[in-house]
Amino acid sequence: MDGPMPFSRRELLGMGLAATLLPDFAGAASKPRRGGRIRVASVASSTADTLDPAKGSLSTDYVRHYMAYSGLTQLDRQMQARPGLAESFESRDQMVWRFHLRKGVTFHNGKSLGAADVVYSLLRHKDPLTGSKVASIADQFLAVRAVSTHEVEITLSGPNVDLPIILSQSHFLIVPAGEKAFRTGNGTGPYRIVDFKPGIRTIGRRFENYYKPGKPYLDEIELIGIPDEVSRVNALLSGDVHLINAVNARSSKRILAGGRGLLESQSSFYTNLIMRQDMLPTSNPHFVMAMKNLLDRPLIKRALFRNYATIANDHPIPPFHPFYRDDLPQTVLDLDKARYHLRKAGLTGVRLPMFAAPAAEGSVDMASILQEYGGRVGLNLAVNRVPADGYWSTHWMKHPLTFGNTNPRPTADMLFSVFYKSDAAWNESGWKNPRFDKLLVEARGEADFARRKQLYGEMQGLVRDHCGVGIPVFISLIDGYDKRLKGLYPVPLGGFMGYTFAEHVWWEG
Amino acid sequence: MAYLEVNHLCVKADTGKTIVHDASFSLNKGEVLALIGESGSGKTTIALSLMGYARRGTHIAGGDVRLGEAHLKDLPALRGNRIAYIAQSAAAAFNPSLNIMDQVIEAALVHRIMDRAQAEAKAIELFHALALPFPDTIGQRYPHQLSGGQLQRLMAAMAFITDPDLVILDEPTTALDVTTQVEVLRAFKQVVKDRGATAVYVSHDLAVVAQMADHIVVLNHGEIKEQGTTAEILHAPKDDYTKLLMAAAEPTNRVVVDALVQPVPLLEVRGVNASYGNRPILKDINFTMQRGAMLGVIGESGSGKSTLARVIAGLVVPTSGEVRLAGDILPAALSAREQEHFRRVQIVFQNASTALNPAHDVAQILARPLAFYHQLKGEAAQKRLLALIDMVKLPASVLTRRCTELSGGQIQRINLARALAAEPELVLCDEVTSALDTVVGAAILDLLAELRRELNLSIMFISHDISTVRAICDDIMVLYQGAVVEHVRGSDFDQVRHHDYTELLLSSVPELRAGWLEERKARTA
Amino acid sequence: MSIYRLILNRIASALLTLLLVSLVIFIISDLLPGDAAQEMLGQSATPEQVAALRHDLGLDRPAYVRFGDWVGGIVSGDPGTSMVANMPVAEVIADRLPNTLRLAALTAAFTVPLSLLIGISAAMNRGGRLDRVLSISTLAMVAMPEFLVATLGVLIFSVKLRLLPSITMVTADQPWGEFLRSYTLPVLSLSVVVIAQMSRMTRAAVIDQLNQPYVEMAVLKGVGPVAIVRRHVLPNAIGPIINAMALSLSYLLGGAIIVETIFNYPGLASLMVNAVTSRDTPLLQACAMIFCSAYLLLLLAADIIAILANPRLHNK
Amino acid sequence: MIRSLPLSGKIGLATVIFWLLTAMFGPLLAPHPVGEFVDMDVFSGISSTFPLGTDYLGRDVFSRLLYGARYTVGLAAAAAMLASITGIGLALTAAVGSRVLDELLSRFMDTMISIPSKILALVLVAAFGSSIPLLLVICAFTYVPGSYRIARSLAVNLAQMDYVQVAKTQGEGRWHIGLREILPNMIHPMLADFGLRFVFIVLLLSGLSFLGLGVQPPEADFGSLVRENISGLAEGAPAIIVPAIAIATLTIGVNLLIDAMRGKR
Repeated sequence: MDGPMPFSRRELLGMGLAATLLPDFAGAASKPRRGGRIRVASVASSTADTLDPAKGSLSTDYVRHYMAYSGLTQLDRQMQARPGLAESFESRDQMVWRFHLRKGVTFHNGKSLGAADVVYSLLRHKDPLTGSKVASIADQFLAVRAVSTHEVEITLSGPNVDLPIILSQSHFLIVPAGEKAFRTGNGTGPYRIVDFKPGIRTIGRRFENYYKPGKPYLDEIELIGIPDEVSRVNALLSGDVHLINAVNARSSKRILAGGRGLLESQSSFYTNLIMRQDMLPTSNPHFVMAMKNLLDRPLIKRALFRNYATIANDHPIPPFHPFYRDDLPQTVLDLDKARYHLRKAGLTGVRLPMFAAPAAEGSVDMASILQEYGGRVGLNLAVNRVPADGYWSTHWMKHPLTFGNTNPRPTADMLFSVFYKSDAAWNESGWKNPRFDKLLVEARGEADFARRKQLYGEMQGLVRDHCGVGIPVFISLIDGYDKRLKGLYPVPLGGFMGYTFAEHVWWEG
Repeated sequence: MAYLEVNHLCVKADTGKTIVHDASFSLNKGEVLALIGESGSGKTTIALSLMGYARRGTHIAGGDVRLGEAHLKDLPALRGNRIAYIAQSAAAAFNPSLNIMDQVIEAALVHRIMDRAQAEAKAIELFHALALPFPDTIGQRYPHQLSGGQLQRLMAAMAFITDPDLVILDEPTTALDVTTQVEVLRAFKQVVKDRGATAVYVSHDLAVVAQMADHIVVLNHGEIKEQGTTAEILHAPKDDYTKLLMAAAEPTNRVVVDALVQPVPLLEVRGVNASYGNRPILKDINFTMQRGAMLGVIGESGSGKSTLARVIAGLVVPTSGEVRLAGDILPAALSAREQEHFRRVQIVFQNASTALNPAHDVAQILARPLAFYHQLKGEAAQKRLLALIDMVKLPASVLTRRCTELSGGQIQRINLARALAAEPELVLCDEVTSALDTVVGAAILDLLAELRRELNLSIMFISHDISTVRAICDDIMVLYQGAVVEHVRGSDFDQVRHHDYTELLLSSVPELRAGWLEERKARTA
Repeated sequence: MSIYRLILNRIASALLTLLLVSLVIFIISDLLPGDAAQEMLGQSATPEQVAALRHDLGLDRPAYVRFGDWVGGIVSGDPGTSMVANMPVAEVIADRLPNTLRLAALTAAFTVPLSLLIGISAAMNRGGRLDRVLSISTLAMVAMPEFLVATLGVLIFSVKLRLLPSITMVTADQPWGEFLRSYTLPVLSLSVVVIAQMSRMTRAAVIDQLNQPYVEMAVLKGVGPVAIVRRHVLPNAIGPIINAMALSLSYLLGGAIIVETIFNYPGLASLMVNAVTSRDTPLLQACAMIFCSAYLLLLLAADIIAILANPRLHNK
Repeated sequence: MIRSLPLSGKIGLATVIFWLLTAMFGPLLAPHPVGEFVDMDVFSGISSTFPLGTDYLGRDVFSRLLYGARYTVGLAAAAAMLASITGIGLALTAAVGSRVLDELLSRFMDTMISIPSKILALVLVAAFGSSIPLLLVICAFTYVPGSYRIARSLAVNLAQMDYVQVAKTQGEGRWHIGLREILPNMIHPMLADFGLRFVFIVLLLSGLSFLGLGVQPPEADFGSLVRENISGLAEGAPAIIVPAIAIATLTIGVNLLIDAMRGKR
């Protein structure tokens, strides 16, 4: 089943990632069985809900898209790209890739899958009218062409080892050629969409002709969104829903006490303090150091996240990551140092507004904590809580001090390219480091794992020491589930098994 | 044994204040007893307690009421059945949302005395007996479609529907015009007599009581001052208070010498028409009033007398015509008048308590015109204030009080004082004594006469009470349905041949003697 | 003035208000920073992308043109297209409006009789013990934040006792028992707010009439207390009571936002919040217009009922 | 005056005075700064160190409550005041002004009242950012129409009173009539209305904090205190119960006082 893979699997992010399962999960060893209907509540649902994978922007969308559609590749438990609709794929130079499609795969409406569908699905991201969320990633597709009815060739603008992983992401799922309306969710995925009302519900029924024999297991999945966390947890506890994501760590005790299961996925999800390097006074390196020394990471880990978090060191690679550099000294809360740097920066006694919003998880409380410690070293930080909506367009990165929030990315390269490259649109702190940029390009085309780890290691050091970003902790993603639901395991990419639970889980009730 | 017996009745407010103190009287079957007294005398409270009823915030604190075999505790069950009540203001006592018939027969249905058809037939019979117009269909009407006199008679029908043994009439004609009152009184008296009911008649008006009652109980401040047969009370009153009442009821002539009147026209009203919407209120009013005169304007409700005052004061803009004051045209609209116009004409309203702002104390109220018209401030104003208060015969201590703390008579004096503060040429007095008890009202009239003499005021005195007007005015004008039907000098009043309407008015004023009602009936018949 | 003139006048003034409302709504929605184009494209958008989409959505036209277009559309029955859902606004709303109306109707059906009962009993016993108990308990009801009441209800009835569902699912083919069970908690939570208001207003209106002389007259005719309220008081108090009810009931539409959030109920209020956060102006404006017109309609209905109930007006 | 109040009124008055004093002097008495993290544990119960337990971040609930009183009581009082004053002012204008002005004002108020307040708040906060002045304006804005309705009907009735007619015949100007003759007689009934608005605003504020539109952290009004600690509800943490009781006592107290004052008249 696995095709030839001309690159080392060990290079991929996710290898040996710590996947923590709570003791309850031990029961998952039972054999999958068919049947059952579950209701799943995700964090959000709105009129923006869509069946267009290119437009997916919330966890509910991702889940829905993985229900209806399939990708060329799929990630396995270790975050490695496995064949999906593509039986096999290969590249010699990491520039030109060839994907061989599986035969006999059909869409829900009976049409069979061909190379044209793949070409259409990938190229539409480059059309601005598509409004694709991953247009910038798709920019590297120089050409996508059908070599035969079941063979596609992708030519990149530069070498990229991670392409198969990128193509496993929900935005790149395959839709039928020419699809524009996206009313029915006609894909090759495990569930047929029988009811879709934006902001209300999605119902998927098992697709009998799914290309993986025996799968999926469930008869039906109803997907709803419950934005209010307390309500979501209550719905799980009262038995109205069977699986929820984005559980607040503070609710963990209740969920366990209520006889429900808890699935913790350690991930590279983080909320960070952003100190703009192109604005005053945050561009002062001493100020940046002072702020990093003001972060009480253990307190944040304990009070905000009830220990469902991992202490971070102001760079985006978590300790359980294969590319993690373990010889960097850990920055800790040090009021004397902070006071020293502040004095050096000449900013003692200055008053600074700090923008936080519920949109960046935990940022409001982190801001409160920073304000508290700031007061002790003569820094007057004013918390400015703004509404979640509009935060990203009107506040994020637009003031000297704001908070950002970064979802897990499947590769280290994506993380660094999107958020730390000098010319990246989302270079949150606006830092510019030519050395970092050079290393990034080099690592992307490097096939050797050890060399790659070394390159990424140096980049981690650069970010920690010079970038205007303070990352206090990596936040674990927590799902809550009914214990009759089996087959769940953590995926560091996101809750709901990286949003792909639908095809993997079964019901024992 | 008497049919109705009240023994040592005591009614108190929940706050502990006594409203009726130790009242005892009795009444035989088929007789009419009158409770007479001024406001606050407790007459209505006693009447209500005859039905075992006390208003919210009060309670019967002691004594007993016996009606036949029934005692105080049994009385509530007899309400609307063996005891019926006729309230003072029929307009308020009828439910505006229900038609007349439903309300008239309600008591009969509630007490299951007869079925609906029987009750309606009985009601129509009563409508006939009470000389109501359209007796067969009037029951389908709603209260707002009927006049006060009609409603008052319908209330009698409501009371008699169950053929009660005892009827309580609580000031049943006080809210009515004098010409209407006569007819209503007659209807009441007839129906009481015909049905052989025992009745208790509550009133402040001795002359009315004289026509209705066999016995009179005189009340003051919750205590019985004197009781006896009507003849005894009218002809040989023993108690001082009763004498005082009698004296106030007798018309006194307060007209002062004509010498006060100067042959100079002060107020000239020429061709004034006024209307509310499409309804004409004043029709072509023309008259002249001399400086120093006291012009009495008389008319019943709806005659347009108050509107006339308001036109002169500028509150109502006439549709045509003009008003001149000492030769100057008074602009019709308030906004066109100048301060001097305002100062020269002052108006005094009937209801003094609503005419004075309860938020201000007396000094503030009086100081305002002083400052506004005469720019008087500080000591000068203070001096003038004291003078004004003295002029209306009030102690200086009232200056710091609010009018809510003063009695009705006192408030009306303040009201006058405010008008005087402007040093006006013309004072419009709109029913200034109508809301007051007879004794208090008489004192106000005396004060007016005195002020006129001392200050050489010109006064336009508007009233529905022809005897009052005759007593104090030297010029009398009668308004009827918006038109002047008669305008004579007071001194000539008894000599001239009057307009029919004036005649009717004159003959409708009850006289303070028994038998007047029957005589008048004989005369008009 | 004839009764028809009177009613027509009310309708005309309601329409005038509606026009004002549309203007205010338009101005307010224009105040929002950012627009649908920006929100749709999210963080990653380039300025060119945003400009293209903005043009595509017609957001770059001057405000008065958009206002004219919008009002014209509404008058002709087409409130436009939801920018975010890419569906006709009418269709998006058609999914939600019945839910909102159903919740409001159920709540009204529950609260109106109950508040009448509470208000009238309190009024009849004014100053008495029952009055005091009722007024303190209605006060206590309103004294708790709505979201706390709702959450507490869920904790007790859903999580602890497992009697009622914690979220309100709307499906077409629900059996009656299931339907009632799922609406119980939201209806109760909403009721807490409106019952207190309505019963207090009812009490005041009834007491006002009880103090009228015609009530004393009825007492003196021997009419019993219940009959007095039924026959004499209610016909006269109906105007102010209906008015108070209309005011309270209008709260059930737009004010249900908290209950909708907690019970994850797909109603109009949360749709409108959605529209605010996604800057979906046509949807936002349509929702706002619905809330405002519902309010005006309720008030208008109350006025007309009051006019019809008043014999002084319809017996001319 | 106080002695003549019924027992319920006295209880109400005592509660109101208690909260007023807390609002004024609370922060002086607070053992900890409002944002300080004092406890390793979260949602701890009542203890001698933390008289009302700790909140979801391990902060002292007692101190936060003392600080919160200032926002809840102060903000609600200020907003109710602003709403009442604006409402009365506009009502007077309508009562003494021309009929067109009256109609225009009334229609405008209808317009304002018809927009659901929480959603309006959402839009305004999105437009202008959350701040105390904005919260104040939103709350006031929401309750101006209600205040106006009542004040207008009062003022129109008062404008028919004889003493106003007298003032007119004496040549007094509109503003004198509005301010000297009508206004003083509106104060008392409007005071009761003010109390009701106060209560509604306290509840509106808590509703706003549910939607995340409340006071800026680390400060918090009572509503925000309840909202931020709602996850402690299941375990019955004092962190949520105490502020809920605070809201209840404040609103009930004000209501009792108003009812007692009304009853006296």
